[in-house]
Amino acid sequence: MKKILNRPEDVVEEMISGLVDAHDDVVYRVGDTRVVARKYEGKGKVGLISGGGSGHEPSHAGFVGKGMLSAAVCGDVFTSPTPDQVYEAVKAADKGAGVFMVIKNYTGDVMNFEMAKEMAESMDNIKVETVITNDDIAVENSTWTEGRRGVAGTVLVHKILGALAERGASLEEIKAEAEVLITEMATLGLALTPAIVPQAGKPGFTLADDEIEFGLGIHGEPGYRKSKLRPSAEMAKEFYDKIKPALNLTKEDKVVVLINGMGGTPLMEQYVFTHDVLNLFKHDGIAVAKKLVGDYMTSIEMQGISLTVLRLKNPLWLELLNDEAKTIAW
Amino acid sequence: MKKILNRPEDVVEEMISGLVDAHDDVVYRVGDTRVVARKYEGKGKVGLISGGGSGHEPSHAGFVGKGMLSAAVCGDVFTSPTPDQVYEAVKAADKGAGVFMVIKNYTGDVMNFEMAKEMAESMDNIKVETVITNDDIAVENSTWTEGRRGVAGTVLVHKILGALAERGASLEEIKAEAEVLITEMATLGLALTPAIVPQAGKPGFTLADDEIEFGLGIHGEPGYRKSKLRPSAEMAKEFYDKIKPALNLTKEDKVVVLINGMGGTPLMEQYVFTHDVLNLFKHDGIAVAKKLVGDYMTSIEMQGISLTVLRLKNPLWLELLNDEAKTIAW
Amino acid sequence: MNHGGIVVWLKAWADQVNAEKDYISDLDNAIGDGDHGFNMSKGLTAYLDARAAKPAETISDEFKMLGMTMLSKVGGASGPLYGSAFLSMSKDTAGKEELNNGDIVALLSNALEAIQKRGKATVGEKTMIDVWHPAIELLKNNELTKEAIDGLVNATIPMMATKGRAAYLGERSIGHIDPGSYSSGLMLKHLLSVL
Amino acid sequence: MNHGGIVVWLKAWADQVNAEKDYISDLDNAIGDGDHGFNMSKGLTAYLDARAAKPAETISDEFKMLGMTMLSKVGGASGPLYGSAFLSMSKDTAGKEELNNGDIVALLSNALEAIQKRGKATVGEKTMIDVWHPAIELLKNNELTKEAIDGLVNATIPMMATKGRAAYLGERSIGHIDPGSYSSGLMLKHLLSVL
Ligand SMILES: Nc1ncnc2c1ncn2[C@@H]1O[C@H](COP(=O)(O)OP(=O)(O)O)[C@@H](O)[C@H]1O
Ligand SMILES: Nc1ncnc2c1ncn2[C@@H]1O[C@H](COP(=O)(O)OP(=O)(O)O)[C@@H](O)[C@H]1O
Ligand SMILES: [Mg+2]
Ligand SMILES: [Mg+2]
Ligand SMILES: [Mg+2]
Ligand SMILES: [Mg+2]
Repeated sequence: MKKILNRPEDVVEEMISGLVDAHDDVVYRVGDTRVVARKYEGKGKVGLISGGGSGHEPSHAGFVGKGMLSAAVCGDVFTSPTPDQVYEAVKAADKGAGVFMVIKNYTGDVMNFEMAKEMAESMDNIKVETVITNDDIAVENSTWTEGRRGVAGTVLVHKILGALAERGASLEEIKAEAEVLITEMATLGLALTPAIVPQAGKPGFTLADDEIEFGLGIHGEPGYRKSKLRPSAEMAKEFYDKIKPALNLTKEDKVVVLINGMGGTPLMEQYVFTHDVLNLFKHDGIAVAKKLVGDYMTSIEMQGISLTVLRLKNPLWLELLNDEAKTIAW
Repeated sequence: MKKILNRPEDVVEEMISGLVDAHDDVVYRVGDTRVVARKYEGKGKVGLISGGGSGHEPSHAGFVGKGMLSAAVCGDVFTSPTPDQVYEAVKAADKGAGVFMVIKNYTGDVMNFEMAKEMAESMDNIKVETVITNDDIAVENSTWTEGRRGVAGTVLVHKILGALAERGASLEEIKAEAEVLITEMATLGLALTPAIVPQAGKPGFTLADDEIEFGLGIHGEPGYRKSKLRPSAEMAKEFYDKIKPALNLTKEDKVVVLINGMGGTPLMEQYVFTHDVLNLFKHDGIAVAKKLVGDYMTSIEMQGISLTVLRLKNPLWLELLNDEAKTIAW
Repeated sequence: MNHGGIVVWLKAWADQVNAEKDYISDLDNAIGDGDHGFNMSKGLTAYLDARAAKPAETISDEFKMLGMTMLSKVGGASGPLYGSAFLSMSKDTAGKEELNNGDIVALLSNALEAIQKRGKATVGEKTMIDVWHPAIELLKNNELTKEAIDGLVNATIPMMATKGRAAYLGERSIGHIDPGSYSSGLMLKHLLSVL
Repeated sequence: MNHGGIVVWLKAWADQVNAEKDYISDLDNAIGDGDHGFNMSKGLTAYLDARAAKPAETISDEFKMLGMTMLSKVGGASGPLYGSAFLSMSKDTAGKEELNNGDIVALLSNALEAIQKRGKATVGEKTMIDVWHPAIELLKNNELTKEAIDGLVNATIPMMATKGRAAYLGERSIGHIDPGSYSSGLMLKHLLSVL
């Protein structure tokens, strides 16, 4: 393991310190918790919180700020945060209109966030609603009762719901919008190299020098297929051909495309892939109303990329995506 | 070589396409050149251009836009662009008040940009001024007559001079500010892993599993010392202890700190390093007025990091850094 | 069994998880994210530290200390599951100084219910429940042995996961021990030792 | 030498650079950024393509085509340097159909001056100038041989670079052939073949 760090067990603590100190105009740390909250108060507005294991930077703390998340909870690397930490985030985020939780669909995240919800409701009378994102279509299968994983599309959910909250929507309105939103997006990712959890010190899986994994999750969970490395255009086509039917995309649709680097992927490769992806939409005459390229939801130093498509069922979503946000990384 | 790309010889073309298509609200491509220019016109204002070899993304095209660069020229990977391309950028950037070139101190860049300057001056009567950035103190030595290399600090020069141009400064005013600015900054970088130029297909140098290179340039040029991998705090201290005397920093100074990932460095590690760097300033009581963390001037997929310090000799620089910019990556 | 017995049980379990944490994480590597050993070790070490700093006075407090520690230090899936289990045991033992075998069976049954309420998994989904559920049945009939527990843990090998992170592997989850079942197996074996 | 001889010279040089592009890049890897072979090959291949598409009519046009191609296709340090050199040769040969040895010496001297004007390096800084300069002196005295050229190229090995990218290595630049000197050596050897 070759990393810039001190003791592996301190990595999350030190990372939070570095982030909060570097961006003290936007965020602060709640007491001695692992909760990063925004300085902008948003009085009377619904608070939006998210979080999960660390290692997905800039998610989630990088998206805390006016117009996006009110607070983010940073678990240990790739380990969902504990209920007491999430509970602290709920309390920090509540400005009188309740708190909305964006949870990625992982057993641990769901359980820990739900326990925190129960705590906040019973102990503090804070109204809490949730949405569970599940945009990763790699593992969809009706017999797998966990459903799909929540991955990069979650960032779009943060932005859209964050802007909605900032515009003054109620908890119920946000909940209603969220439930539609998550059905209109699909993501697929691939990895060229694994991620190394600092405390583990070795990669969670291995890939041969010419091998990639299609459909990989953001914690190194296996995907749907190993394959030889193929040209960018072919990999883009493989994803496009799965996402298009999954969202029933037609010429009438407008979409948002998010091309997401997994942490170790140079922008050079991300833009080559972007070029290939946009060509496919152009070819089919599907309008891409907004494109985002960069590291949004990473897997530490993994080299890989994911493609998220959001069908703009509601034109308001595009407006909300374009609303101003004052965060570290949006 | 494991990369997301099609034919290695097409990588720059496709990358530019991807970038321009993804961000067509901010930039456009000048004809069939490799010049990325901003859509914002800035009529009557000095045009600021920069560029160099590709592989440093988001530099330089990512910093094109209102309040920063007017245009960027993308050479082949790690190869400075040709004079005719730079000349196209000058023409695109000239809006009546002349063009200012920010050149990183490499023989090739200096020669090609200067030839373009001569072309624009003689053929189009465009007034052109230049500054040659040389912030990398790793290779300073009076007998090495090339002087120092221009590295990540160049991005601060882009931002400060871009904001100055946007505020309406003349070519001469920008030149005068630029010449002071470049003397007030210092950068040191280190690498854990090498970069791979797509067309070369193999790394330009190798490092053992536990080895790092201190003082490395942004093209994989060797630095001042190989060493065993050390804790982040010690590496931060090594850089700090060289930069502080180089800039004669004292308690009276205010500085800007730029912590720059080299392309393959996860944000997790960048923030751990940030934590260590900021502790050193805190310890010495030197005020850090602004901190930037992220991938600004990369070396393709290199894992590594650099530290740039700008001494705020002129308080205006901080204002200019904080002026609004509408670019892809600032 | 009195408070002292409970402490012996839980400490022995903690020690063994600490000793085997790499192995347990490797089990999780095969079908999950490779952290189950570290997660459990972090929680159980924190429990040992907490009780070293200030020992619990009663059986109920002992379980509460462990449950709260698992809940607040572990995270992931196993934190809230084990946390809920031991908090349930704490509730069940309020005021008790001595537990007989019937008490233990009831205790475990309620803890299992708490796990299922939280995790919504049932038997056959390749989770810790596949050890807890049949083990409790065997214990009821006085048939629970260490070999039987090993058998239950190994019986998760041919299962396909439909709950937890391993479910994302689908058929690729077949052929591996479920790590949570393994850590639960260790717990039950050390319980047997003190019964 | 007439236009035909010039073409034989330049094409032979281009072919050999193409054949040795990996080796030349490896030389640059040791003390630069590993692209000199690719850079030169890219420029010279573009020149071959350009002249295949539309041959130049005169010696001066031949040099101009090569010079402009190097300038507009190569980039880096070598592009403007070789570009300036051949554009200087184009200027010097305007209207000429035949070059004698004295012409060639004058031509090369002026080209060297153009390189120095652009790159501001002098003898002893471990650049292509360390081949160009002494080679021209030898040619003046009719003493230039292929062995002599190899000698000049190898003489860059013990030098410490103070210009170009290799200068950033300081003392670590000692012990390696300068890649630009090597490509210039190839050019001069093929010139010798047609003289
Ligand atoms: N829904 C569930 N019900 C019961 N046990 C579960 C459930 N989901 C996961 N588990 C157990 O948790 C174990 C994994 O725990 P751990 O690795 O610590 O958490 P994570 O999966 O969040 O990394 C699995 O081996 C399984 O036995
Ligand atoms: N200032 C200079 N004057 C003369 N030749 C130079 C100068 N700088 C570099 N060179 C030559 O250019 C060669 C490197 O060319 P190349 O690798 O193509 O460019 P770059 O260094 O930009 O990658 C060196 O080996 C050296 O011979
Ligand atoms: Mg986990
Ligand atoms: Mg080069
Ligand atoms: Mg796990
Ligand atoms: Mg070179």
